[in-house]
Amino acid sequence: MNESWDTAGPAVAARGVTKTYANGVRAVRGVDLDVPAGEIRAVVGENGAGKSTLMKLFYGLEQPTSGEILVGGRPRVLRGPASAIALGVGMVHQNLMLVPSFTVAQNVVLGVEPGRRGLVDARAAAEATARLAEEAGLAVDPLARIDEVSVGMRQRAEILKALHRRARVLILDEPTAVLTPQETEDLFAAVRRLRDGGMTVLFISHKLREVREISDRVSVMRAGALVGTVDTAGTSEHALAAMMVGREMTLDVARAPAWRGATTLRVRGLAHAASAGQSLHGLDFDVAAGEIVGVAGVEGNGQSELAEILAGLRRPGAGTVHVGDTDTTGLDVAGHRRAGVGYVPEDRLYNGAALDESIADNLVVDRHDRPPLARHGLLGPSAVRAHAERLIEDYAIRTPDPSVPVRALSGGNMQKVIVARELSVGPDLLIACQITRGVDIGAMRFMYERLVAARDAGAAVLLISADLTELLALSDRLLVLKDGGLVGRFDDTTGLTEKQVGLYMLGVERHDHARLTAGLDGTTGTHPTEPPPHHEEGPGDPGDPGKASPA
Amino acid sequence: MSSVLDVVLSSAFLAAVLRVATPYLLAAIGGLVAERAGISNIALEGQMLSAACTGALVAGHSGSVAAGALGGVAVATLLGLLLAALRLELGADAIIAGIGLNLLASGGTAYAVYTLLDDKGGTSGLRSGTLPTVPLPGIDDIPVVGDVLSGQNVITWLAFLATPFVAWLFHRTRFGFHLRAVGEMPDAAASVGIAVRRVQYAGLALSGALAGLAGVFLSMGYVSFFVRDMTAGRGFIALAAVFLGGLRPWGVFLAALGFGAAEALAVQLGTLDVPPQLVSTIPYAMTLAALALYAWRRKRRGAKEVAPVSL
Amino acid sequence: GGADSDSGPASSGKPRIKLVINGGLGDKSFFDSAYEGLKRAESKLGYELKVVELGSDRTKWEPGFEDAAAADDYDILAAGTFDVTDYIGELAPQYPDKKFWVFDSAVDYSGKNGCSNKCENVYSVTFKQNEGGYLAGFLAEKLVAEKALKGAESLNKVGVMGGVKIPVIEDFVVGFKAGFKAAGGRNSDVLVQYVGGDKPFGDPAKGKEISTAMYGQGAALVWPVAGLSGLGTFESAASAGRYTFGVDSDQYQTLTDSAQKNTVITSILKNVGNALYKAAEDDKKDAVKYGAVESVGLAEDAVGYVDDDHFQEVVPKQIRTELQDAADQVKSGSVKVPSAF
Amino acid sequence: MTATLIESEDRREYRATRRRGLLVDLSMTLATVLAALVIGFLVILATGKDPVRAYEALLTGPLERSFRVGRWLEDATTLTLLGLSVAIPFRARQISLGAESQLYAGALAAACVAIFLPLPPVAAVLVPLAAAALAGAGMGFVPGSMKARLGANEIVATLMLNAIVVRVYDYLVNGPLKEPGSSAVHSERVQPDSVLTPLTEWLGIPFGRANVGFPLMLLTAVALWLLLTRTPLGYRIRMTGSNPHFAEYGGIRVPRAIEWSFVIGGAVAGLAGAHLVQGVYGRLEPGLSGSLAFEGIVVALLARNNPLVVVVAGLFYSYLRAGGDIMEQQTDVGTEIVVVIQAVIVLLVTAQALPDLLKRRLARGQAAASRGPSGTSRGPSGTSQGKPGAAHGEAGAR
Ligand SMILES: Nc1ncnc2c1ncn2[C@@H]1O[C@H](COP(=O)(O)OP(=O)(O)OP(=O)(O)O)[C@@H](O)[C@H]1O
Ligand SMILES: Nc1ncnc2c1ncn2[C@@H]1O[C@H](COP(=O)(O)OP(=O)(O)OP(=O)(O)O)[C@@H](O)[C@H]1O
Ligand SMILES: [Mg+2]
Ligand SMILES: [Mg+2]
Repeated sequence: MNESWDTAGPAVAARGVTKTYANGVRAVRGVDLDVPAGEIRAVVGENGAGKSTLMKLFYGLEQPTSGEILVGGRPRVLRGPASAIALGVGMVHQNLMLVPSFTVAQNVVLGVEPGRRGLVDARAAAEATARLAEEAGLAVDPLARIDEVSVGMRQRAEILKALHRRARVLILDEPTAVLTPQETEDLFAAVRRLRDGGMTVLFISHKLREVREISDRVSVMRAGALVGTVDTAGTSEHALAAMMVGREMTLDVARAPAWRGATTLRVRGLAHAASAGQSLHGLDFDVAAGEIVGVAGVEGNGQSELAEILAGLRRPGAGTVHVGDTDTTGLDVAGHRRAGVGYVPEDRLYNGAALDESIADNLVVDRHDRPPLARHGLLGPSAVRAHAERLIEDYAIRTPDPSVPVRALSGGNMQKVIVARELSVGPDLLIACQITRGVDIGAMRFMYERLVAARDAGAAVLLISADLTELLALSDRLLVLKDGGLVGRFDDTTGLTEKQVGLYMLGVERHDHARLTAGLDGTTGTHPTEPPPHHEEGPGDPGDPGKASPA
Repeated sequence: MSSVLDVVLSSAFLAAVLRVATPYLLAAIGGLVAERAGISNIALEGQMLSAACTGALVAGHSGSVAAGALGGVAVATLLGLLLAALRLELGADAIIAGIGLNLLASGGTAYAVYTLLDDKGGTSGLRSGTLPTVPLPGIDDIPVVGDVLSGQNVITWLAFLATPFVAWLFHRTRFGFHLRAVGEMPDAAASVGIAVRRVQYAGLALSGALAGLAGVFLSMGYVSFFVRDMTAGRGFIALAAVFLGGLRPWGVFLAALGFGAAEALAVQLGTLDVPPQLVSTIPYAMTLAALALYAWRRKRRGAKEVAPVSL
Repeated sequence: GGADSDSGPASSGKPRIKLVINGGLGDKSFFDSAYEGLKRAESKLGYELKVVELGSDRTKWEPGFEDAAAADDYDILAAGTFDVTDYIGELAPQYPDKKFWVFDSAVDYSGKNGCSNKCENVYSVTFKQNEGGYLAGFLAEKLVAEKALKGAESLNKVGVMGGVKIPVIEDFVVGFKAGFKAAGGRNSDVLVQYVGGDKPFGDPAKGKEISTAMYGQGAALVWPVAGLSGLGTFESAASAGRYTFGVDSDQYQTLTDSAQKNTVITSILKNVGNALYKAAEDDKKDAVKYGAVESVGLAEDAVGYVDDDHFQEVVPKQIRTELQDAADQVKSGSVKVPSAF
Repeated sequence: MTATLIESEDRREYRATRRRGLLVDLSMTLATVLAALVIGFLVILATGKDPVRAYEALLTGPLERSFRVGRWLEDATTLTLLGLSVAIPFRARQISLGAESQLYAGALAAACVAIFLPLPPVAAVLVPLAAAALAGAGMGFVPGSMKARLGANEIVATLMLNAIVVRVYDYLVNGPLKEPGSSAVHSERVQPDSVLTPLTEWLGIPFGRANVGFPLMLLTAVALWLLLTRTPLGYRIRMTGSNPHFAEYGGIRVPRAIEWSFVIGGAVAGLAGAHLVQGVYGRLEPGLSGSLAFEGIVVALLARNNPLVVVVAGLFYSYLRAGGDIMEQQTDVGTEIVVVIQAVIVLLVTAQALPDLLKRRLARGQAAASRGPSGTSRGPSGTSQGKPGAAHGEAGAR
């Protein structure tokens, strides 16, 4: 299919490419980019820098307003994805492009189905998928429905889609944003294998560490323009970050030691039977005011279910949950919110925002029926607008007007809207899930600062993240979830390494029951009077028997 | 009570069910195809009506029943394409466009008949004939089965074949595969190079064609002439069947057949000494009850599925 | 729509009739018959005719009548069915120089509902369709009792298929039952069913299904009183090898398919057209009784049955004479046919 | 510093684009209506009739006499109420097609009270209205709670309820509620005190059946607009329609919001029924509302479910209905063609792509202009007259 490649030229290239969207947004400005065959090229930049747009130009989803796209060494006019696919370009989109009710195999072959005379040979599709998966080292279940498999498998299915079309250029738009560290590792291994087989890979990520790990060279974009391209080996995360934002920027957030107040969240014997997903059994833990408790775990081990129960979106099957003085066990979402629960959901597109409604409206969903917004049963539009203007200012949300629909915001700004809403009520308990997923380094830093500020203002924060680095950087204490139960508890995170936590996440090690419930009232093996053990143990010896309370 | 049972088990009743269900089946399956392609076809009624009218007019003037049927189906197909074009090219709301097309069909058919035949009522003055029935040699001697199956109109047979055909199309063919992808996730389909619009056009054409067959059955199978607005709301009942059937071919089949059976039953019970308006609510009341019951059971089952896991 | 403008009296000087139809032409019975009668008046008596169709959407009727009455393009405004009586009752006093004809129903001359001028300029004509129904029922029972229907000798039931259960249709049915009983039949042998639904008078497919069901229940003959839905009955009768009566107009003449034609034994006429033609004739002689209602039936020849070659061929002589006798009794008033009104 | 500069430029541009968008929307809507009328003109011409006279009747007819104006207002009242009644559930993204059943239920309730229950003067008007709203609300509650609580498809439920209620209504009007001793099929008249005062009486101009229902309808529209934009419930309905998962996450009880949207819609449709009974017919008649329920859906969708715009769309559509009838009466263009022309207008007016296309062209012309060398300071306002030729060329190139 892609016989017309000129092997001497670059695999893909842009020459003076500019793209202006119909609404006047100029997303890409005069970009010149050359990517030789067999290279893994990272493209980094802040949210909205134009990375995805540039990739869409290579994939034919958008057409340049001016300039030229080269694929396989020759200038091409890509009228649509079909022509890009024919030239050997494959793309894994930032927002996965899969048909939920189709199986993995069906999604992989969609558009180029095996079979004769207009028929689809389902068996051949499954076999081809399995074979490709085998070859590329991407584990998938060809016969599982997409809406029933993990995000990681969906991601792998997307890559298989490209491979099935014999792509020679593979564009990966933030493929790791939703992957667990292990899945990321596997993905990288597969990508390297593909590169060694001659594939050209364009890789976009906001995680500079990953960029350093996987890429051969890095191109940096800022405000639609290409700032420069550097050899990965000769650069550092700091240098990249500086290139992206035009100034020095790190993710290290100054964080004073936690000042723990009274217990805000009290979870006892929490169990939940999930019809799909992970069930929870027998969770006991506390989160105190003024601390950030991280929840680590391989994705899909019950974190989402836990968060949804604590937010009132699911009902626990057994056990009790108290927030402050309120027993929230049987309450609905509104009851939870009244009890002082804030919640940043993991999927901002699914339930974090109403995309077609204005920013202002999105900022009041939990308080639209209370003063100062609503008085005497009337919701004041000027109050809503003023409220939005204040939060837009406070949280540096980049938008021309509060009446802009959220859909028109960049990912980072969308996330800021949600965080602004959840933090601005001054929650007693904040459940923060994957708050930096898909946001750029500037926004990431911003979120970190806000979270710490909320903690210092007295909020109990339960931080759920797939990013261990983030957890270790922010958490005062850390819990580890595995198979819907707690397997680890670290009351001091200083000096704790990702590797150590990883052992618990994978189930190699686990704390005993006594250790997990130490200092919790109302659980077995506890002296209610004894203060929870702090600072006494080295994180390296989690099983230290001296720390466990006597039975 | 036993007399009702006698009625329900009689071969005449079963044959009537097949007959009455035919237009519902075809139009509902047509509606299903459009719905799965991502464009609601509210214009089923208008497509049926235009096909019924065209069929009778063409057959009457050409003397060929086949030409009439083809003409009818062709016009309905065009209306399907027109709906797609309004939606895809002009960005019209599918529901308004559908209602607009229904209006257009109602006015247009009346005008056509009036201009061509100088008759405001219909084409009963024109001899257009009916499509052939299918005798089943051998089977028609079998007591009940023969009476039910033999001598049904050829379109009734097509109606019953339409469901397996569409099920096959959806799940076995490349076109059906693309159609479902386009309806469910147009972006995903576009991103793998599927010509989304082309697929939707084709889907709507097929939808129109099926509705057209339903219309042709009315004027060239059920009876042998066209009467102004003779679809009498059948397109909307078919639409209800599309959703009642949960957007699945066999679900829609059962729903449409159910409507046919309920209406046939209401006809059979019509001579009872009950106000006729109340008797005629039977099919709809049954549907409503079935809808509630089905939803309730699904909900309860959903709850039950969760429960045992906790044990 | 008609071709004339809102201009004053016609230049031709011919009297102008405006037929306002709260429905549409093409019903093959009621309105078509009225139209036909006035059309005849136009060509034979020198009237000018204009037709306004208001359609079946009731929200458009009152404004339609108001507009029709306000336009100065008519001398006589004709309209039918009970639905229009209120409108005419309101409008007639407003336009005292105009004449109004109401057919198949009557305005309230007592002045309780509109008619503030006692409707002095309104002529109403109603039809004794129950007398037509009586003859149909009488004939039907005789035919089955005498086993005169070929291929249906063993059957003793008959059916009536109405459009909807409204008084005018009920009048036919009540008359039919009375006639059937008078001829010696049992009430339980008369099946009555209604088309109903969205288009009671325009759903021939459903009409056919209902007739088929009636034939299936052992009806030797089904009489459709349901406008275009009735066309389904003839198809059903043809394929079942059974019989029908026509209604309103001579349906033996209007049907084109010979198999269907031959199922029609006779047609029970309710000749709206004739009545209007007669009114037109009378109006030329100033003989129309304005300010009053006239009820016409068998005696006035506004209701009757078709006695043609086909009828004489199918129906035995003796039954024909009995039917004629029954008709004479009704005409003379010695038999009072019950009515639904 | 550049960031703030770009930001303020963005803000200006955003406002300008929005203003321009509104203007384009408005002018394009007018343009599509014109285009539709032109096509209608050609249709009439093609059928060999005189299109000028026909259009005179269509466009000026409804205003020619005060009675016709009354007919227009009265029709618009019912139609707009029906449009409003579906616009509310539509906002919660519930495809309710149940206006018909709700209208009939409302009409029955209003009639039963207004005919049989003796009441003092003012109450005699208000109680039937309230009864109608209540009955309509109840009729909306059935499919609403079936959808919200059980997940039963609302399209099926409302279509079935329509079929049932219309038949039951038919039975009642032909049977128990039929005026005794009358040969006509209708109920008795409502008591004189229950009649919605005709505008004729107020203004002294013969306005036919138009009555205080018209100003009441306007009030209803404003009330519903306030409800949607200025009340917590309206907010909940909007968010539920926009993203139910988000609404649930935010603490909104989604099933309840859905139910309310049906109940409110039902109440408004019930009022439409009361308007027909107490204002238009003065009694129950068979086939009360004609095809208005369906046309209400068209009106709501044309207005994008914005209550205030529904009024405009309702007035427009009713004008068309009235004009169409007059065209059929006064000229030799038949009803069939009138229906065809109405269909063409409906089809074209809903074509959204035309305004969007124009907006896109304007934006592109804009982008091209601001890219020019003088660039930064002038901003958007200088370029709004655009360069249609250039924009055209670009569009053609795509
Ligand atoms: N899909 C869209 N349609 C219309 N306008 C959009 C769209 N996406 C973004 N915009 C607008 O384009 C402008 C630039 O957004 P951009 O994503 O570049 O901001 P940013 O500062 O990079 O955000 P982030 O906080 O993610 O870094 C914003 O004003 C935004 O409102
Ligand atoms: N379809 C669109 N219409 C209008 N503007 C768009 C569209 N898609 C993107 N934009 C805008 O173009 C700019 C670049 O967007 P793009 O998606 O390329 O950013 P990105 O670098 O991929 O950001 P992120 O890191 O958040 O994914 C942003 O301002 C964005 O808002
Ligand atoms: Mg961004
Ligand atoms: Mg991106």
